[in-house]
Amino acid sequence: MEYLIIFLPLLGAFIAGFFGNKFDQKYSQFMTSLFVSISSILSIIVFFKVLNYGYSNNLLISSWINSGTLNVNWSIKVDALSSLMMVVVTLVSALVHIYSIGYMSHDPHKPRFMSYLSLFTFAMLVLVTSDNFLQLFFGWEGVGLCSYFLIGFWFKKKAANAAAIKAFVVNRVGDFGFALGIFLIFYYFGTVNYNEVFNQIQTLNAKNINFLGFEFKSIDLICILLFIGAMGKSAQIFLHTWLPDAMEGPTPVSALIHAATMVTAGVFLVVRCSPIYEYSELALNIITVIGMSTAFFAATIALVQTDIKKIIAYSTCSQLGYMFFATGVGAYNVAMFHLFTHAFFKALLFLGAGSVIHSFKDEQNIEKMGGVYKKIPYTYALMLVGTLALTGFPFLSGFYSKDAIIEFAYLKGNVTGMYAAGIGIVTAMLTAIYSWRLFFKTFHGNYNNEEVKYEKVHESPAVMVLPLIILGLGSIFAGFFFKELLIGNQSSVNFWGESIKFLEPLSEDHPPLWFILLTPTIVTLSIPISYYLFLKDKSVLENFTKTNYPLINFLKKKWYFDELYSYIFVEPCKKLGLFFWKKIDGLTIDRFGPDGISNLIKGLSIKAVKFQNGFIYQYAFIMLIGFSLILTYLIIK
Amino acid sequence: MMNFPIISSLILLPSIGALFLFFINSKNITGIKYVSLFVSIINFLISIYLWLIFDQSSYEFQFVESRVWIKDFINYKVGVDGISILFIILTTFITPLCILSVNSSIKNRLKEFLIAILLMETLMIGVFCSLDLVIFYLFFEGGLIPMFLIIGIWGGERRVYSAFKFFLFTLLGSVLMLIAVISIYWIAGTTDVEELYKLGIDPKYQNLLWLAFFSSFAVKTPMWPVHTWLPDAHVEAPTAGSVLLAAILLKMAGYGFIRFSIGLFPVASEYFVPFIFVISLIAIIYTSLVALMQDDMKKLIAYSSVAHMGFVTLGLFTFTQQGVEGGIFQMISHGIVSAALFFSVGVVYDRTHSRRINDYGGLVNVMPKYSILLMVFTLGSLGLPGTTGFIGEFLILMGTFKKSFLVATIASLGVILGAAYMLWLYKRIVFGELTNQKLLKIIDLNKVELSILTLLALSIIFFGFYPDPFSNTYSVSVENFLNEYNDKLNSYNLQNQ
Amino acid sequence: MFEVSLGHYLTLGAIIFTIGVIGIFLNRKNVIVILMSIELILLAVNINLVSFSIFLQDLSGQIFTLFILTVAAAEAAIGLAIIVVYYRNAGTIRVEEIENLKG
Amino acid sequence: MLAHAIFFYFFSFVAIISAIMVTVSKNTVHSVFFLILDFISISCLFIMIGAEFLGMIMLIVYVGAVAVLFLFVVMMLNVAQQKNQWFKSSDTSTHIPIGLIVSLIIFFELIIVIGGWKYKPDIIENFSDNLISNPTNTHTIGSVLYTEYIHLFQISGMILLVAMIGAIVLTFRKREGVKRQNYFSQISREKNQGVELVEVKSNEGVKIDV
Amino acid sequence: MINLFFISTEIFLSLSILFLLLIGVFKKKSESFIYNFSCIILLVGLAININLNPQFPIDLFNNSYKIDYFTTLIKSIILISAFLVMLCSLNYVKQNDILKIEYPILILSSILGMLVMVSSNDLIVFYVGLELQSLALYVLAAFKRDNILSSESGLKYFILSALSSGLLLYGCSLIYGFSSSTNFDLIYQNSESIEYGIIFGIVFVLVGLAFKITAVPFHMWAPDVYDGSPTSVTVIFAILPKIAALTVFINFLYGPFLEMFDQWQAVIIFLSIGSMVFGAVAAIGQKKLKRLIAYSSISHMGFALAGLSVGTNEGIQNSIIYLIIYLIMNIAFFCCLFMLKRENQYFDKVEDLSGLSKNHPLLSLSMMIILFSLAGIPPLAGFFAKFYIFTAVIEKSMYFLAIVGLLSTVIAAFYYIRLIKVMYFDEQREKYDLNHSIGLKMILVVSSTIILIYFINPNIINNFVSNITII
Repeated sequence: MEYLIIFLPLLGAFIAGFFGNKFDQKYSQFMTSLFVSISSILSIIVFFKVLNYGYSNNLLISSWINSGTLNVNWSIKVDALSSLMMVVVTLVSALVHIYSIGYMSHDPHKPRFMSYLSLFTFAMLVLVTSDNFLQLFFGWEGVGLCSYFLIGFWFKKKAANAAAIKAFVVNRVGDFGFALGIFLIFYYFGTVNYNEVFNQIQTLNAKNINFLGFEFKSIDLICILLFIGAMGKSAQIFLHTWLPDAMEGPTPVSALIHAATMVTAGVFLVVRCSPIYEYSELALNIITVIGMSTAFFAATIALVQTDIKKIIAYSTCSQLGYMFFATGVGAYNVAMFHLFTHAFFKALLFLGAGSVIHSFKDEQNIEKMGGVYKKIPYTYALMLVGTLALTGFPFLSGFYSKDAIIEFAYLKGNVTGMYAAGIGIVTAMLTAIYSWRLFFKTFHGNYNNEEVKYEKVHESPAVMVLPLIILGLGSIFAGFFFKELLIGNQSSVNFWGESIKFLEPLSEDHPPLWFILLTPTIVTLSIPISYYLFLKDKSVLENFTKTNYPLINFLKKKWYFDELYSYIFVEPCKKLGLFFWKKIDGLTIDRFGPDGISNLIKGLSIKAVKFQNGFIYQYAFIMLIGFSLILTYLIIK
Repeated sequence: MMNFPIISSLILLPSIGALFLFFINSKNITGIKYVSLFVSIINFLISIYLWLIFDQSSYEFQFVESRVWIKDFINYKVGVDGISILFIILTTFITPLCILSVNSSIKNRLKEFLIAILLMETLMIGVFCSLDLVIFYLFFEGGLIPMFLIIGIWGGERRVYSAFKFFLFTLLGSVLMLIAVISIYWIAGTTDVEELYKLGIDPKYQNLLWLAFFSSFAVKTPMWPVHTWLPDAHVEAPTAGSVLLAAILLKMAGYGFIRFSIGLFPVASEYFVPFIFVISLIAIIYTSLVALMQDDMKKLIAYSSVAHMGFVTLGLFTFTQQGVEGGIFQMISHGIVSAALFFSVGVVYDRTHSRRINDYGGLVNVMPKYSILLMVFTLGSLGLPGTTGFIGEFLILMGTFKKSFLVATIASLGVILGAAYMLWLYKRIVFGELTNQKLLKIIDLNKVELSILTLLALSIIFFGFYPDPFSNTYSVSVENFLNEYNDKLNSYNLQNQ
Repeated sequence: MFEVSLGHYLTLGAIIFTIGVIGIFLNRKNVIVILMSIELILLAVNINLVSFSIFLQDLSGQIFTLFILTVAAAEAAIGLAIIVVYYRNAGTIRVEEIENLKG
Repeated sequence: MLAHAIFFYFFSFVAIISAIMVTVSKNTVHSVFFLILDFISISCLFIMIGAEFLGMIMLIVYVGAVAVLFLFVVMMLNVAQQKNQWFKSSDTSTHIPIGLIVSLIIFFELIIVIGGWKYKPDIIENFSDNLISNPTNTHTIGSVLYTEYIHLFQISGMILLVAMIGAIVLTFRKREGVKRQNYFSQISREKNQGVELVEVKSNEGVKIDV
Repeated sequence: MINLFFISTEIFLSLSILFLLLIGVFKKKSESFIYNFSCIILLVGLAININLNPQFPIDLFNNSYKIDYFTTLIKSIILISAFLVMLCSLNYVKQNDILKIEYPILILSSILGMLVMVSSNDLIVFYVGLELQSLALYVLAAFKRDNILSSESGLKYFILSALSSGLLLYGCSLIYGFSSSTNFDLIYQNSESIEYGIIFGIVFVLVGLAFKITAVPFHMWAPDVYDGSPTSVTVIFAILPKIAALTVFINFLYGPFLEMFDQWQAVIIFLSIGSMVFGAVAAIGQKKLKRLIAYSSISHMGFALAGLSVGTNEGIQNSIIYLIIYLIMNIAFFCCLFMLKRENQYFDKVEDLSGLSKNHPLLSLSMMIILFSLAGIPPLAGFFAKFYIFTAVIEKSMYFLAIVGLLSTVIAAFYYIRLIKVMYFDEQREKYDLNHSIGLKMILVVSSTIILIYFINPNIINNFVSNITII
């Protein structure tokens, strides 16, 4: 069954990719959707097996890399964590597949698209079911690759290509840290297998390591390096720049990869490695700080963005920050819970946004929308659900997970925890504001689009709406139903079992009531405030913008990260490359090396030729000089 | 059957084929092609057979043939172990593909070209299985002649400069090796590699000898700063020439490092590790940056080869199981990947006669199959997991990490740059709008090209997922190799204490 | 001073040898003078050989001289013949003008 | 002994002076004459020292043959009067000072070396018998030349032959338009070859080969 | 009683010269006949020489003439290469109007001189042989007497050679004076202590010999004379006198002056390094093939001398191997030169090779093999020649010499491959004639094949030379 789950998408990808154009394009759409759906159903079955019978398994497929003590296998590891991820991945993926049938209906390269999607699903499944770091790394890069493909799917768009490369390369930067982390693990443990590593982890407690001139505790270093990988994949601050750009891809891609699944791989990694992280205070603190910074920072940017997808992308970024600081405070299961719920509502938001974009004939600027809630009611309703869920409106899924995070941060009790909780609350408010801004600007107010007539705006086809509905249901109920299972006190411990390790059990206390109520209140209050700001009286905002122009601009320019990186890394690299090529290779090595020597010898040769000037006395003269040199040498000797 | 000189026949067969070609009328193009293809495929089959009957559990040299060559001086001695056999297979695998590829790219003097290729094959196989330093040198240097001609006669515009640079650069590098070989004869009394392994070489000579060998291998590898011949040679050589150059010729040096530099001079190798690390790192970072800025496809790939070979030297000189195996694997992988990339460039070059990246763009619109395959190669080159490139690089870095964190970290940066320049290249060639009008009429791969590239792509992916056939072959040899290395080093250290 | 030893003869030989050598490249006049300088060198050799022969009481030096004389004569004949041939072709035998072959 | 010294110095002086003059005199004919003078003085020295045969042979061969040959060629080519430009010629002027220095170095080195000559009586005793047994220098030379050195004698014959062939092949040329005597054909001429009967057509005449 | 049997080669040759001369004088239009006949004479001489096969060294003429395995081998080499030279230059000689009866006779005389030189065990014999050889060569150089270049080359060769033999003689006189004998064996006995007089004598003699084998700085004549002489004579210059002179080097240095090895070794190394480097560097600037091959042979002689500077039997043997391979390559190279003719005009400029491979694939193929071999690229014969030399050199740890030598091969490779470039990469020109004599073709094919497949069994030459023991 596990084989089917994993390889059905691959098979679909393969068939669609290589034979998709041989048949009608619909077949490949249908087939891939079917395969992924089957695999999602199967994974739900597996999930229930795990849930009910505590099923866990580690299937060896084949050996992969063998080198000395390094033995890596292809394997399928099924436990609570991976089964949950499998469900998320396959379910969202299946829905996105189905959605894409409608969304991509006008695209000439449907089989290719479906193939990529399925391939991505496969890679993601390989990632989550790995039993060792290397296979994880394979999936890690595999999803990165598919992301690259899908972002650059519209290969004619320059921006899409650039974004694709950016995504890949920035991810590679993260992978660089990840790879170093794996090296370090291998260095200490001689293996990259999870179980073997986790079993030996305590042996590492006292060891220190000198890395790049700094003295680290080995375990801290491993954790930090792995986290760098996670940062790259999950678009945390400093390595986040690719995610907004990645919105150049088709919207289903954004939903699947850049919201629900791939970007959460980083969280998954940290959770998976909880047995390691538990021993590293420093790393957890760093994660917390990074996570909350991302959450806050992304939220601020989302406030001023006008591209509907970019707003959601920054929101994703921000939500991932939440997940990370959840892990940072040791609430791995809460992080997973938020991951789980987030998958639903964020996918919903993206797909909904896609639906909107679809309706507006590929318009993404929210300033050019508005007032269409009547024309596209389903989408409107579902977007509403998504927005509510995202903002953490009470009793929707986001509420449970996000509040839990903030609570656990609070409960952690230490400085970073408190700080994180504070930031979490502020960010929740910001989240609410930008979400409602998006919502209102898109659906309410005046119709602002000049290219598409109001009358032409139409609801998306059923094949697109249906997945939205499923996701909507998920967004509403997932939190409620799975709350106890995933983050409940006793049941969650039962469920997670070995897959998540808590060094000391999570606090079972509850924060004070005012704290529990604080977030929902803020969130709820923010709805009318937003309504006022964005619909009723825009002048307040305009004045604010005028007076605080630098701040707004700073946000609009996304904190100048892109410019900064371009200035620090990209341009110097290019300049350095050019310098090495032209100046060092060309003007130094070649000039003084081969060319220089050959010119020198040619010059000597010309001199030698001139020397041979044809005069007999010259020749005799040379003979005599040579002769006298030899004689003199012998005399002196 | 065991007495049958299978290795010699492997070496000789292409030459015999070349001789046979020599007597075919050069007008008979199909005949020429089929004969050469036939010969090279037979050779490939022989090598596969050799691989099958090769005893993987033994680290001894197998199928050893030894007969007197120069009386009282040098024996003709050939044989294979787990390391060299892979390179032989790589050679015999790439050569038929090269011959297949000449269809469209070589317009004149096809017969001579194929003769050169076949001779090249003989020499390359000879390099990988010779067990005597002089024999090795003979094959190693002999390769200059056909390669010089391949670049010079069938090359591009600046072929003369490039051919000369290639020839003189490599010749200059290897003369010192000749001196070292002869010196070894007088120091140790033999040039038989197996004997030398047993005898060992007096450590007081090792550093100089090592440097002499290094000078040759460094040029051939090529290592920074003696790499500048490679971009020129690659750029100007015809497709098959570039392929041979990148896929196999460069590997001769890497192989030489394992077999001779490290095998014969363990003390010196240990001594020079920092040096090797530094220039390997420079090669990786420096050439990656240079590759980033190239506007010529072949040059870019050539620079990337330098970077990849930088990884190889890095790995070999870690003296860890992972590093050395990674180095070997990386060489084989790079052999396949760079061959594939050069074939790919050749495909479009044949159609448009331009290697400038800016002349392309949007090829995916007209050449979808090509684009897919090129993607595979690009990914192989940037070391995506699931391709052969990953395994090599990863193992190397793993091995390096055991030796030095700093080195491994810096080298890993090269991986990032690798992704950057390869993807950028791919983007500029394949993606985007089709702006160049010339490209509109371009046709997708024909059957021959498709089969060559598909074969390469499949092997990249297959061995990327399942590298056991390779790793099983070399692992015992490498293990033994490292054990011997450590033994020698330890005994030396004991003596010094 | 008044004892004429072998050294005196050898010195004479050395002087004439040196003059002959100098004459070869000092001369720009014509090739025949170079030829004569060479004869001077041979003469110096003869002086050496004969005086050695006498002082060593050994005859082979004189025999050597005899053959040198023979060869010198033959050489002169051929040399002059070549000069004549060259003169016929070039119209000159000035040393400074014999430079058709160079480089 | 004194007479020996006087004669030695005299002839040496003459020889050196004339050797110098050979190289420096402006007129090539003069050079040749100085060369002859040089040969004469040296052969006098030879005779004085006891190598009378060689002295005489020098006179005969060098003065009688070689020098005359030189003279002949100089006259024939009419290259006698040509100016020396020792220190004037621009591009070659560096040769001369350096050359002089080099030659002097060689000379002094030779002097040093010659000064190292020592009489080694033990070696010489082995070889001196043939000089004692024969009365004259000529006689002695003759007695070994055709016995011990017969092969050299033969080879020098070959040398002279080559010189002869060489000189002939280089300089001898048949001139066009010169009537030569051909003894064989003249003697073996028959009557019927001597007379040719030609039918002469009217008003055309006969062309006669000259 | 002198056993004349052992000099039957020389006697036969002398008699043949006289006989041919008689035929030539009395028989009209006998040039071709004499030419061909002298080829046969060389072969017969070779047969006679091989037949001698002396088992032990034989001294003749009061120990002034020595016949042993070494000299016999060298004589055979001289005779066979003379035969090849004459055979391959036949057409050239015919078409350049230098086919006179004197031409083959002079060659034979020169060879006679070489044979005498090679066997000489006495300064006088050596000198006389040398002069016999040189005199004939003077004439041959100027043989195209109506050509100003030919006569100029004859003039230059004559004057410089006369100067060098003057120096050589002076050296002989010093050696004679300081060791009281002209006989090599006696000199060896008499010169126990190291005296400057003898060392100077050695240097003077070496100058004369170095001149003959064109070692730097006594090489200056070579490019001009090679260039100016008729090609058929150039090939003689490039091969025959060098064999003889190098043999004399060996006999002379390793015979009487073996004890002074330390003294003259430096001189040989100096000559060797100078030749290797200068020959390689100066050849790059050349535009004419004959000048180029002159510089190339200068460089090659540097390598041969390197073998002699070692002071071991192996060194000597390897020098001989070098010499043999060198002459095979050179004969083959000149064969190619002889084939560059169009309508009875011969071409010898580098640019005349342009695009040769298109019209004359086989010719250019063999030329390429020869050039790569000259450059010393494995696996061709030229590589082995150098390899042996360096083996000997490195045995005595003379690394500096080895490194300089090898670097100079790299420099030299530049101009060899430049020729290949011209042949293979450049635009083609008019076709050349194809009507070459069978002999020429045969020699070219056989020699380039030998060069190509020498590596299969390198023992062939080794077997001959391994019996040479000088020390």
